Amino acid sequence: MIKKPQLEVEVGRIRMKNPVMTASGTFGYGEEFSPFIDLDKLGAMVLKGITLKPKMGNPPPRIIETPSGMLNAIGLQNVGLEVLVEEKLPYLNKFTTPIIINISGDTIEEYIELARRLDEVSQDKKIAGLEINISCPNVKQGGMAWGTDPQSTYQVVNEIRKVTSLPLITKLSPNVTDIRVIAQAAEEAGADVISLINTVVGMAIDINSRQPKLANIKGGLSGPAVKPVALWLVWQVFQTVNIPIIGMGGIMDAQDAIEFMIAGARVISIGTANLVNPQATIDIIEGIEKYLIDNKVKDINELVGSLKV
Amino acid sequence: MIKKPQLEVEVGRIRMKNPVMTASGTFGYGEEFSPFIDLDKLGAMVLKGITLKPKMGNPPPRIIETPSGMLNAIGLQNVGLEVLVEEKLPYLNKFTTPIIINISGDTIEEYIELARRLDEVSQDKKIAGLEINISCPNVKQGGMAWGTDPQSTYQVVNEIRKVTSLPLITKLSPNVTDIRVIAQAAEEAGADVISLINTVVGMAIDINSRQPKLANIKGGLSGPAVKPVALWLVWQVFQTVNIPIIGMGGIMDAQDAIEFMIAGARVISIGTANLVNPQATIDIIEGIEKYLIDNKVKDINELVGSLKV
Amino acid sequence: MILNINARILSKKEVAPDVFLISLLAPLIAQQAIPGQFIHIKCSKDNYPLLRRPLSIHRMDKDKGEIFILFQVVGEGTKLLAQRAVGDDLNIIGPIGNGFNIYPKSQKIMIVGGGIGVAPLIALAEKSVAEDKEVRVLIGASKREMVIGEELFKSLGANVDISTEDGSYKYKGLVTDLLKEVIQVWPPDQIFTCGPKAILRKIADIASSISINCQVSLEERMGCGIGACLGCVCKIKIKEKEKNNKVEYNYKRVCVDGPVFKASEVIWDD
Amino acid sequence: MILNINARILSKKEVAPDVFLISLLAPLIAQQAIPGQFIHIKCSKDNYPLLRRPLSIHRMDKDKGEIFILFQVVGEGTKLLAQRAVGDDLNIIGPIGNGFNIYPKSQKIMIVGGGIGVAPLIALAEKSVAEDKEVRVLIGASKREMVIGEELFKSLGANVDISTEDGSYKYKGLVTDLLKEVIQVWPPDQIFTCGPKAILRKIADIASSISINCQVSLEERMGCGIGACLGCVCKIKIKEKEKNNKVEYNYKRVCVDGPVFKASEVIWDD
Ligand SMILES: Cc1cc2nc3c(=O)[nH]c(=O)nc-3n(C[C@H](O)[C@H](O)[C@H](O)COP(=O)(O)OP(=O)(O)OC[C@H]3O[C@@H](n4cnc5c(N)ncnc54)[C@H](O)[C@@H]3O)c2cc1C
Ligand SMILES: Cc1cc2nc3c(=O)[nH]c(=O)nc-3n(C[C@H](O)[C@H](O)[C@H](O)COP(=O)(O)OP(=O)(O)OC[C@H]3O[C@@H](n4cnc5c(N)ncnc54)[C@H](O)[C@@H]3O)c2cc1C
Ligand SMILES: Cc1cc2nc3c(=O)[nH]c(=O)nc-3n(C[C@H](O)[C@H](O)[C@H](O)COP(=O)(O)O)c2cc1C
Ligand SMILES: Cc1cc2nc3c(=O)[nH]c(=O)nc-3n(C[C@H](O)[C@H](O)[C@H](O)COP(=O)(O)O)c2cc1C
Ligand code: FES
Ligand code: FES
Repeated sequence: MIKKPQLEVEVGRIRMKNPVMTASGTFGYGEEFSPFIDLDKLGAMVLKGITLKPKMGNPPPRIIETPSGMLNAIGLQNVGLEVLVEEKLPYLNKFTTPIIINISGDTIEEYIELARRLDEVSQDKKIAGLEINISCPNVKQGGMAWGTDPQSTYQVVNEIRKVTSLPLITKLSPNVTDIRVIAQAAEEAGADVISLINTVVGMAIDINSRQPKLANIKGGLSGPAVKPVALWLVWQVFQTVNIPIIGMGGIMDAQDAIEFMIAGARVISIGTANLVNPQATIDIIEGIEKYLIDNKVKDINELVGSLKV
Repeated sequence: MIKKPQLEVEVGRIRMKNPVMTASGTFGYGEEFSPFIDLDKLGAMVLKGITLKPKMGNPPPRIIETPSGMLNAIGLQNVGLEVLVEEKLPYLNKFTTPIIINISGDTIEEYIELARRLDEVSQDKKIAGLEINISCPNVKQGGMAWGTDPQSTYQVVNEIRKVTSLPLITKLSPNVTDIRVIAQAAEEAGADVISLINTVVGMAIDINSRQPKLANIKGGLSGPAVKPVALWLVWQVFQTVNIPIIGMGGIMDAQDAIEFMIAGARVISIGTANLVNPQATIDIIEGIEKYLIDNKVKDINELVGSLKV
Repeated sequence: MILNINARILSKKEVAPDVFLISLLAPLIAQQAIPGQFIHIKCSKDNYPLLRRPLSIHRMDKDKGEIFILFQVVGEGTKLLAQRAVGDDLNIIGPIGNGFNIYPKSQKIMIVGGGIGVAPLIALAEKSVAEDKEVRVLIGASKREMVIGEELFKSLGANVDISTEDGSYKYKGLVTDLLKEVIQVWPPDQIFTCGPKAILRKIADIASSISINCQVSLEERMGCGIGACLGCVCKIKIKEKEKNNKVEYNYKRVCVDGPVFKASEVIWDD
Repeated sequence: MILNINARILSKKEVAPDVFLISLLAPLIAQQAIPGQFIHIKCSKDNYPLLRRPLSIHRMDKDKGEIFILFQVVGEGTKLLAQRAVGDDLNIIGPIGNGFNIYPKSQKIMIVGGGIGVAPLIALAEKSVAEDKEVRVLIGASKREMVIGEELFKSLGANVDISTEDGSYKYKGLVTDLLKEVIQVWPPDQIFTCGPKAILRKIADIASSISINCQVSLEERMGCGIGACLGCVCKIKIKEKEKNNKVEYNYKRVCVDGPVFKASEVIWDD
């Protein structure tokens, strides 16, 4: 009889049954996927990015397909913190899977207030951690601007660190000259985990109307097209920081997921793949398990950063 | 009878029959493509990047296919300046198409020496301009490092400007936080033209051997996958500088080419597409002409930067 | 309950130039589906093209457990779909969306289809007839060959009028002009429509000018198709907030809040 | 002269599990081609997968104007190629490369093929026989079903020996072990080989130990296939520079400087 490999991982005090979680914005509030998968089987769930107040988002078209990828410019449409807490968390709290809240602010005060409130809430609603989104390319103020400069990255993370003891994940943007200095700033400011990549800025043009295809002009590129870039950045950050990494960007199947783990990701996030195949997360968990058995790896953690160079 | 549209363009004193040229490193020294196309039909030819001394390049594998793209880590293998001048230019000088030399150095002195020698040579060998490669991700020293910082960009371009009156094209890297400041630095330093994008840094991993698929570990991503990114950066630079732009990155057909022109490129370069279809340049010239006729555009220059936002 | 299944392709037919009719074995979807709902289709077997494509459920045969799609080849996805072979399995998600709402008290149902927009309207006509409504159908097309569904609607017992833009068949002009004429003599209780946005907008105006309930099926680029990504939104008025003469709106998801909306609630400005 | 043409697929056959033989109408390529050259193939009709795939010219029929490719399905490109239909046009570039060099004075030709590496060796055997050489062929395969070309080589009049790793057919073991035995009794003038790198390397060692000219056909990942991108290089010794006990090398392009190299010049260390 083959002994099942050990799939459990831990990042920043968040224990997961397996290293497969969902990427913010591609998994709604979880509930949308319950017809397709058993949410209890996931390593963790990251919900759609939340802001203090509800946000309308950008005008349509918001999504454009590109070669092996897609551009999105949702613009952080979300129900706002209070509705999240009152209407979405109760449903999710029925599951054992850790819930991670992805937070965005226009100002540093908004980030702080979000973290403070969620820290409070976490007394009776189960919240496993916060993911600080300082890398959204689709909102005018805030978002990506925070994450493209080490000082402001340090400041945001550091201020949030002061108001909550929840595990803090800092989500990095790929749209930078040297991601290592940003990752380092986040680590020094007290982040428990680094997640990357958010989307790569891009655009598409309709040559008949001569207008941008997205109403927002630019959008964020995700999907298989960005995988080589994401993998390189994960490997760069892995060599730089001592805290664990959540890797994502174009992961469509277990092979892709394993590449990220070899490059240094302890956990991987599934984004665009959820839109293509709502069962992607489960398929990937099974695929990883099979790979471990085939390759006689007893513990998934052995894979992390095992790249031979 | 339909009047043929005007296809001629001019960038930095380089006059071209049409706005379609070849991207450095994907078109060899031109001769390799002569079985397939009439080199006299091209807008301009940019040759494989040259260094002062011959360069061996990186060990294989140097090329890996990725979703809708490819990673390359050639490492600037080239015959060196003297062989270029003695053996390659005489053949190319039989054609009317402007020849642009793409130059790379490890040190600023090498860049200067290359430019100085080529300026000299251009007395009897036809050289239409120089493209300064400060964006190659595949060489250890030099290369991309120059192009990710506005000061060093300014310095390289400025020093080269002093030793030659040849039109200077500065080729930018997409691997930066804000490409506008780099473009501005190049313009202020005396560049006549900006070309972009060079490749995006990426990697791929073999999950069986757990080794990088490229011997060089990382490589440069090109092809359709990067098109949305390139288009956005061209549009960004177009809004920033007053000198003309050569746009490239994933252009496979005339539609792609026209997107870049609408975003602000006066000329476009064909890179990876040459590897897939050695007649790509000619197909694209014809496709652009057809589009102009269909859309009743009399002069190609009307298209440039005509994006409606 | 929305399903993610592999449905066998049972038949494929080119019913007009570049317009294909495909039937799929999907008993559980056929059982549940109501007119106006759609399925979200993985056209390729690999990741290229990447995203699914939404197509209306054209008809459903609950007894045989079949559903039909009727679509025009316009790009990469639909091209690949048209190339798929009978006997192949097609990965689909569905049924999705709210569907058309036929009021019990309505007696006269007007159905207006522009181009390939007739696709979901056959199922709707079928249901209307089954509910003993009087059904009138207007089909608008660019030219004669592109008139789709005429015989089908007629076989259901509907009264069918047709307009072609080039006048190559029946009424010459836009289907909206035809509608204006027809409602003079036959004012319906409800209007249902699907087609190009410009047409929907005009029909919405016509319906609003005579205060008839009008339901439109909207199209928007989709990601997930299941309400999770917020990629497919359209502007829908918030009624209570129509103060200060400024129309307030929310972004609603076409995939699960629609695709059918009350014409009077849609903001058409983009 | 290297050509870029659309070649009609004339026939397609699965000759072993996942191994396909396809014939193409390509008169100008058939005319020129020599054994060991290859063609560079656009497997898909769109940009996915993006790059071409290099496949050896397995045989050429100059009279009928046909060329053959013999390939194993290993990934996306070869999978799509195997799915292409007879009658379809395939975009190909060729003939490319230097080909094998049979010395006029050679009398005994040893041909060693590992796995699908036999593909270009049939054409080579054909030519050798036509030039009145004595030809001996060794075929190595993992197991019986994967032995390819046995009948073809025999029909040319070559003496054929076979090894299978699992011993399911003829000699049990590696083809290199078989080679060591055979050259004891039949020392050839030249050895030609194509197959997995590990095998080529061993054969190179064997040939060098008894100072026989050995030519190997190398494989490397390719971009352009026409010598322009420098993507496909391998390490080739620079003879003059073998001083200071340090072997000096250059990177040579497999596509146009090869794919056939003298085994003694190849540096096998990567
Ligand atoms: C709810 C709904 C029901 C539909 N029902 C039908 C139907 O029954 N028959 C039919 O022929 N068409 C229908 N359409 C339109 C159909 O989805 C598009 O024609 C199709 O997605 C085009 O894909 P493509 O790859 O061929 O074209 P491409 O232009 O290559 O597609 C590129 C991208 O744009 C999207 N796209 C292109 N056109 C549209 C469009 N009109 N609406 C939404 N997204 C679009 C594609 O989904 C894809 O993501 C429906 C659309 C929606 C939203
Ligand atoms: C000169 C030459 C001649 C060849 N002749 C034959 C032949 O006659 N029959 C045959 O079955 N195979 C032959 N090969 C190997 C064949 O090219 C590969 O099996 C094929 O490219 C795999 O493509 P894929 O998309 O199916 O696999 P994938 O693994 O999906 O390919 C991914 C990428 O790797 C490249 N690649 C994968 N394997 C190889 C390889 N062994 N060599 C070079 N590139 C590779 C592909 O070209 C592609 O760019 C030859 C290779 C070369 C260089
Ligand atoms: C439709 C969509 C919405 C997204 N919304 C968010 C968001 O709200 N917050 C966030 O941090 N990232 C968001 N992202 C980025 C993803 O979480 C992820 O970082 C990115 O898409 C790369 O992964 P992928 O290629 O697997 O999709 C969004 C991505 C997509 C495609
Ligand atoms: C094989 C290969 C070699 C390249 N060599 C060079 C080079 O020597 N100098 C340079 O400036 N850019 C080089 N590039 C970058 C291209 O010129 C171009 O900027 C990039 O590939 C993006 O365009 P594309 O997507 O059309 O290929 C190379 C690209 C490829 C694919
Ligand atoms: S398509 Fe994702 S919410 Fe509608
Ligand atoms: S494949 Fe481009 S040089 Fe050989």
